Amino acid sequence: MTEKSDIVLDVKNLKTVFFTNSGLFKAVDDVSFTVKRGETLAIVGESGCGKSVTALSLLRLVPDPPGRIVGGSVTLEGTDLLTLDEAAMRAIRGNRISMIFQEPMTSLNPVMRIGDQIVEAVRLHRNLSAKEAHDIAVEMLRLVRIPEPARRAGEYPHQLSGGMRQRAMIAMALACRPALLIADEPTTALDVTIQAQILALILDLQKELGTGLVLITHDLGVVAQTAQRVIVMYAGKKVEEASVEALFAAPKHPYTRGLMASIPAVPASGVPAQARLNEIPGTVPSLVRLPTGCAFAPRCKLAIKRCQEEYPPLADWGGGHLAACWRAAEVAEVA
Amino acid sequence: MTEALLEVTDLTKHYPVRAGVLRRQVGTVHAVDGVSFALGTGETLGLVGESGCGKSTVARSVLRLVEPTSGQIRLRGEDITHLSKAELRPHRRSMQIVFQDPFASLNPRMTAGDIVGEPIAVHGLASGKALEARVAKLFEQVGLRPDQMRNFPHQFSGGQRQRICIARALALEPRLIVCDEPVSALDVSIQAQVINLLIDLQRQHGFSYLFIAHDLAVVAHISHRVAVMYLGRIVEIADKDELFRNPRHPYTQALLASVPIANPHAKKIAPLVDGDVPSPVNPPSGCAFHTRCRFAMERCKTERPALVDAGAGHQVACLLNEGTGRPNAIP
Amino acid sequence: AGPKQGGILRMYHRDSPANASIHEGATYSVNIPFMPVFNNLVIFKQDVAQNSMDSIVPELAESWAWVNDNKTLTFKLRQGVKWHDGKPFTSADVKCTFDMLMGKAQQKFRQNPRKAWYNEVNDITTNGDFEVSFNLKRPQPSLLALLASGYTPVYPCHVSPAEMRTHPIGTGPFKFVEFKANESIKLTRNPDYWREGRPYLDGIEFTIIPNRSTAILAFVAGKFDMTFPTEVTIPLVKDVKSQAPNAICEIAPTNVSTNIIVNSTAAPFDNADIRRAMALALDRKAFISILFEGQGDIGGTMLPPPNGLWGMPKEMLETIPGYGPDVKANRDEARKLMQKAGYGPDKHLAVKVSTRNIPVYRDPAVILIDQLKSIYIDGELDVVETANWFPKIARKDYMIGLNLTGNAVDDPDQSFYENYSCGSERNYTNYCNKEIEKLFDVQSQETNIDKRKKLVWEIDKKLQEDVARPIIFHSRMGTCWQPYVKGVTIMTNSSYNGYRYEDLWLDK
Amino acid sequence: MATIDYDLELKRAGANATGGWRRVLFLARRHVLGAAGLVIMTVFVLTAIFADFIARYDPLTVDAAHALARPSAAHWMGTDSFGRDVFSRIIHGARISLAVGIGSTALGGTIGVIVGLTSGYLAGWFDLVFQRVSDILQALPLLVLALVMTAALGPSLPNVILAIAIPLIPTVARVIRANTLALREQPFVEAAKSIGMSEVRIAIRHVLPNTLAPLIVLATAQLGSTILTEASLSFLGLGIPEPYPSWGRMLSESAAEYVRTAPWLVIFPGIAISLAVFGTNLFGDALRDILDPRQRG
Amino acid sequence: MFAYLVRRLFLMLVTLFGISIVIFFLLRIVPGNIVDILFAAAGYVDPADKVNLEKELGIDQPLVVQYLHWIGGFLRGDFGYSYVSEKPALQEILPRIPITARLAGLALLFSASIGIPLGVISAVKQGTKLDYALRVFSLSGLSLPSFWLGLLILTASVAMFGQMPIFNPNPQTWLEAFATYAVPAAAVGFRSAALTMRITRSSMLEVLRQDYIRTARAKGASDAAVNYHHALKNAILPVITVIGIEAAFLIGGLIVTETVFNIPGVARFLVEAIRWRDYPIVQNLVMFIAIVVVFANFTVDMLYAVFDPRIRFTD
Ligand SMILES: Nc1ncnc2c1ncn2[C@@H]1O[C@H](COP(=O)(O)OP(=O)(O)OP(=O)(O)O)[C@@H](O)[C@H]1O
Ligand SMILES: Nc1ncnc2c1ncn2[C@@H]1O[C@H](COP(=O)(O)OP(=O)(O)OP(=O)(O)O)[C@@H](O)[C@H]1O
Ligand SMILES: [Mg+2]
Ligand SMILES: [Mg+2]
Repeated sequence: MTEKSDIVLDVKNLKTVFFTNSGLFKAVDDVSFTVKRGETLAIVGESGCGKSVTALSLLRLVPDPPGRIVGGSVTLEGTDLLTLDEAAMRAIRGNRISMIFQEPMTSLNPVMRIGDQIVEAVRLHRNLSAKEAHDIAVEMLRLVRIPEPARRAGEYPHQLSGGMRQRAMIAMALACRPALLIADEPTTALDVTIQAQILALILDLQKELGTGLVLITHDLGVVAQTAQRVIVMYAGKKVEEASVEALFAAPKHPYTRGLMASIPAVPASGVPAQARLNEIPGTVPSLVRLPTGCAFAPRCKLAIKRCQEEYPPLADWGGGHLAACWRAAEVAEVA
Repeated sequence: MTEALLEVTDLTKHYPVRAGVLRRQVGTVHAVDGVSFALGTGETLGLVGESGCGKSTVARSVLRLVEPTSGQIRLRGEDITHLSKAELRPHRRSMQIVFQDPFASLNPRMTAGDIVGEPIAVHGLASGKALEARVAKLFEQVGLRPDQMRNFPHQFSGGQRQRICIARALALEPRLIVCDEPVSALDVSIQAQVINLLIDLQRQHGFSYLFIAHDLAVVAHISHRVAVMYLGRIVEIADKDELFRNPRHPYTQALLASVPIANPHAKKIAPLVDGDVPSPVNPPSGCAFHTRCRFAMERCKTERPALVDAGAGHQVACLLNEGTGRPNAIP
Repeated sequence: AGPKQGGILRMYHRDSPANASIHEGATYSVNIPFMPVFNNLVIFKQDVAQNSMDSIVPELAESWAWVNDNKTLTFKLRQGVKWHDGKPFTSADVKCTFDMLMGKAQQKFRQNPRKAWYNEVNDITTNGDFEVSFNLKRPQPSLLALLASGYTPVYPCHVSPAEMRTHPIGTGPFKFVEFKANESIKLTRNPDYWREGRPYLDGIEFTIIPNRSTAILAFVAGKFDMTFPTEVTIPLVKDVKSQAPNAICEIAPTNVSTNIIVNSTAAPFDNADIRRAMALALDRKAFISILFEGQGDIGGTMLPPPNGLWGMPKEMLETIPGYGPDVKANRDEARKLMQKAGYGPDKHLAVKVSTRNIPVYRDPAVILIDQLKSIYIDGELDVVETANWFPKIARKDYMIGLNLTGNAVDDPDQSFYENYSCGSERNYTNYCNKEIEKLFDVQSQETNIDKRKKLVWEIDKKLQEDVARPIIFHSRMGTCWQPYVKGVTIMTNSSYNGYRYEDLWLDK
Repeated sequence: MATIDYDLELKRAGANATGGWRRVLFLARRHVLGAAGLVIMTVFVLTAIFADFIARYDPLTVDAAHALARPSAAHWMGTDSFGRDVFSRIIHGARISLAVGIGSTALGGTIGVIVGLTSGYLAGWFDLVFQRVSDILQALPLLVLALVMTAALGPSLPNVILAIAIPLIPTVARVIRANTLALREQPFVEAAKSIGMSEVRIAIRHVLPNTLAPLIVLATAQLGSTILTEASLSFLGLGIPEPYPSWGRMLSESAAEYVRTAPWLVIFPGIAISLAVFGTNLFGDALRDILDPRQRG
Repeated sequence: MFAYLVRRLFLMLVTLFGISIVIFFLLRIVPGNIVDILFAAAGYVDPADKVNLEKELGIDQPLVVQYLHWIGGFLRGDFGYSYVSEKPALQEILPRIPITARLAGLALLFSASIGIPLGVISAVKQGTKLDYALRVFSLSGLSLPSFWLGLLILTASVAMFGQMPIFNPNPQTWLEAFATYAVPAAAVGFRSAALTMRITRSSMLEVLRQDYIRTARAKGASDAAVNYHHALKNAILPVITVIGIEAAFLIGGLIVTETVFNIPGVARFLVEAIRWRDYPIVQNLVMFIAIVVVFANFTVDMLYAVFDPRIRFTD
């Protein structure tokens, strides 16, 4: 167990729901986790399982209506963000906690200069002159390795290439040296060479600033290469949490197991052409009409009667490896 | 190799950049610059490359959805490069495309059933009950429930939308399906479902695929041969095994090395190339990759390497080691 | 207290006149603002409400005399009168003016609507600078009345008609300053006016406000000293009185008749029965009660007494078909006539009622259509734009039309010749009855007023019985002014003659 | 953390109103103003259709004896200076005013859609010519155009409709063209091409339906404004001629003379016009919100 | 950029040329000419006089000749004489232009300065009572016939102050000048303020859902900064477009306002001139208006570039 002071973020029983016309939508259901200083926590899970909403909940940016955080606590460096008033929350956003959004391409204001957007973030939280803030902005751009940062600071987003825009986003997110950085699929839709550049950059900066990092991604390869700990979400719930080594070595939840199995083999290892991939049969249930028991049960090969009736508790299966499955112990053997 | 279904020779697509009173052309986007390849019946050719290197343009040119600037496209031996829209219409039955962005390529105001049934109706192949039955069968084929025919695109998940696109492409039972990044936005489990479906269909019907993707692992799974593009040109093309085992072009090597491996004990991420992709409006002189290449030599800045045979059906465009592209040592 | 000198009279104007030349116009939109610029040879006394031969007084003429068996009218002219540009006024100016009006001069008016007034004038002769004679073909006593109208100013010889349209020069009490189309007309006191001590006003300013509500509101708000004369409808007079109780409003006949022009050259109104039926169907009281809250006059061609000098007495009027008090009986008769002509409850006659697209024309037309319904006539309103109205009437491209006829002078010569004589340009219906025409001349030469009256009544009755141009009613309109405006006289049998404004003063 | 009333929130989101009437009712409750607009529009349309049954008097019959009667049991909205029943005239006026509103919007809209679609879809010389023509129409002031047209053709119902519809064409066409240009580049249009659909069919089946949302909003906004334009034309003496009772003319003519002495002549047509414009616009706003996919719960 | 300007200028000329043809022939389609109307005012028609007068004014010539004569003169700066007032057309037109220009400018200012902030508020508070209230307020602007609104203002001012703001050609004080123009401008501006507000609202609603707004919030920016600094700047383009179109249509709206408030501007003058078939006035005036409108459009396009750096005029 780590020292308490080491913990940057402590999320307890977070619950975010959407009130939609098709019903109550439990996008995040009772999710807890912690992030330590300098640590990278990865969140993986099926598309639509609530990863982005979890991230937005931390910043209290869930669109309301229809969304609402209905329970739990988000403690950042000792303060519960959910009880703060809006002004105090504003002082924390962008300052202690920053986010790189899922779609960096559309997340920059198209009619503001890159530099000004960073300057704005800086001046909102630090009492600096325009000149000083501008210097910091240029410095940040240099830090994310944008060539000719001074000139680029005066340009508009559309004048930058996609890769540069993402770096600008990162520069902006890190400008106030936040205690916590949330990166929501920062590299989807990029080819692997650029992806490698960007990830390396984030990790470097994280190391330098000691920032806690929450990394949301589909790419299990990226998870394996960057994270220390992983949580796996399914249908709004955390179904498994473990250190990255433990998870990849022996996943304890059948869904995680299925995910792992679906990963196409690394090209160099010489798979035969036309090899079928393993897939998880069935589809994700609608978050509105979740089954009473385990949400994954209808697709699970190991499902037993109990799975349909009772939701399994998140239990520790040794060494901080949490999993919510009645048959977690058997997962490794059966598959 | 089987008889060639599709032959693309020297395909070039330049988008003009216009300006001025008379909208004179002041520049050119060299989106595709002399691309040649062939695709046999029942074969899958993987096409990989950076974002913006011209993959989609190749795909759309093949179907004559964009008019190529020059070059030739032959379908089953017939030159379709210059056919008129009307003459082309019968050929549309034998080639179909699955677009890069599944959501955008579905008309938000049509039901899934209508979307899938439309090609059949347009070509007058069936109507009424017969049409409905055919669409229902297609839905089942791609793993959708026929009762979902009445739903609108926004009611489907990403993976399901992708399958609607595939069902639409299959509706005409084409010989050739161009798949433009059909899985890039999906998570691995859904991605696996789609890939498996494509493989199954190919086995059953002998379809040919031109398969475009970022993810090399996916390409490795589905393709027989793989072509690597960089800035409008094919820089390397080879049988899949050969390519992955023995990448010759420095860009291919960088790509392969950058793939994150889903194993926390494996080598950590370390970018092999730096810098941004150059603009296709002003492509660098000589070898377009020289601005980012670790092995760039003086020659590379002026001389443009041609795609040459490097043995074992392996073609590569690199000046390194007399055009074999093989570096002396991989660091 | 006596009249005070000074002050500018502020008045609004209902529309922008085509130009400033009184002789080329036929609307009091021109007379009202420009009459103060001019003088006539003779004029209807400006402070007598009813125009008559007796109220004619000299103006540029000092005196007049009928000589040569009443075939020559000689004027002695006033001396020392100056045009506004400083040139002296002489008999040559008078000759020039009337030669032009008769179309005999070198210079021509662009338009000359009252040429027919001088049909009986042979020529004009001068005798020295200050005597001028009108030589007539036959005696025409009422020529003097025509010369006394506001429509008959004397123009200077040395100014071209074109200039008179844009910058009129006169001898009158006020000098022209400027005329901005759609904006304003400004006149200023003529310090050299021949009449000692006149005018009282320093000037007159007309602001052109075509929108009646705005204009009335502005008057109520005290922006104007006076409304445009005879432009305030009866409901609006009430409105003004309710908002500005101090304002003085006078309602008077305008000598403008609302009538129906009938195209008797083509079916269906070539049928005299149908014309008569139409005349019988009219409920004149209803028109007056709706449009004037009862304050209008029923009469023939001539304005009825007491305000009119020549109108038929009531008893005589009621003998004319359609004028009888029993509307129901009239209409029963009308229906019989219609049935005779082949129409009935099952077979209605469809008729187009053409009129101009102006409320004073349109509103009576609406009532007319409604009344015609009672005799199996389905009227449809056909509103015609100003530009097309006269060409359309001239083409005889109408069945019946609703028309307004203004009479500048309350004199039979003016009304009869202008509107009913064969070949007159303003005889829109081309009504032509040689017998009646002879009677026109007889009454015109008659010097005995009583005899002439009898003749005129006979003619008028005939005209109405022929349904040539059935008169529906004679309208009345109001004029309002602020209490401090003194010396205003609203004439009761003409709305064209009372605007010299030299006696008007402001008690402020 | 404030307690949350789940049921209330869900009700607000319309959770139990998924289909049919319940959904309509829910939308009506959520878009109160829009529903009100729809009700107003419906009432007016029904009024126009059944005017003959609703009106209590013939709207054209003159009645000298009862001119300028105050509103009473006999004449609900009083009578005008001709003694015509104002209520009946307003009821029949709905026909005229809605004919102008709907007629000119439909005419201008239809031509605008065809031109805009063709122009956006065909591009090339047609587009170039269209753009110039619409520039020209736009630079000619709308009312001036209407003025000249009614002067040229004479003031009649069809002519007023035409005069108001013509300036509408470039506005609609521009919106549709801009949308079409954007839609033309949409992958689903390319998808339609790839299955061998003809251009015309693509334009009608794929492009047109996707321009419907802005079109409906534009059309409802225009519908109101054409009623006002007719009123302005009437004010300038160029609207629908007597004796047909258009609201615009009823208002513009009485406004001058009877504001004070017979205010009912001004108030009721004024209310009718305002309500109609109000209704169409409210409904248009709500439609915009409902059709906006991101606005859906 | 320069090439773009040249191209725009060329297209503007094409448009103006088109307008000159349209207005010229449109006027000739309208039945009746000045001569008919003069005779109508004189109450009779004399065919011989009519022919003379037509000849004098040159309207008996073939249309093409008349057109060339006019447009040739127009290009040389010779605008001919008004048929009605017989004064140089320019002398009639020129003094009225500043009046209408001031009125239109003030109206636009009014429209923008009321419409935009209210639109922003309404969008930000979407679905609240405030939003409803503002929308009802703005709709009332759209649903009042403008002549009616004008008359209401006049009547109310007479009833309450015993005064009315009627046009004063020579305002003595600055305040008087303002009153002369401000009230009528407000009457027109109210309507377009309502329109501006609705467009702003709808445009803001689009923008407020964009990712970069979320980014701004994530930075910790205040609501005001987010709404006005980030959102409005992105939402302003359609608003500018509408204000631009309004500017063109304003001439139409001003006809009624100038009539009600009796302002001697070009709009009412134009209507009168059409009524009189005073071709030299109508033709030249429409051309002047068209030039203004075409330049207004051009300005709007230029403003696009100011507000949106993505728009660069290289085409
Ligand atoms: N504004 C919203 N209104 C209604 N539902 C929403 C909204 N935003 C998200 N959701 C729902 O919440 C669920 C969780 O969404 P979220 O964006 O967190 O998914 P995710 O795990 O990030 O998926 P992906 O990998 O595709 O980004 C989804 O099912 C989504 O439909
Ligand atoms: N219609 C067009 N006009 C001008 N340039 C275009 C057009 N379409 C594509 N391009 C340019 O051509 C180049 C190749 O585009 P293409 O879409 O083929 O890339 P891609 O390889 O499919 O990229 P991605 O992986 O992002 O899909 C790009 O630089 C693009 O900007
Ligand atoms: Mg997400
Ligand atoms: Mg692509």
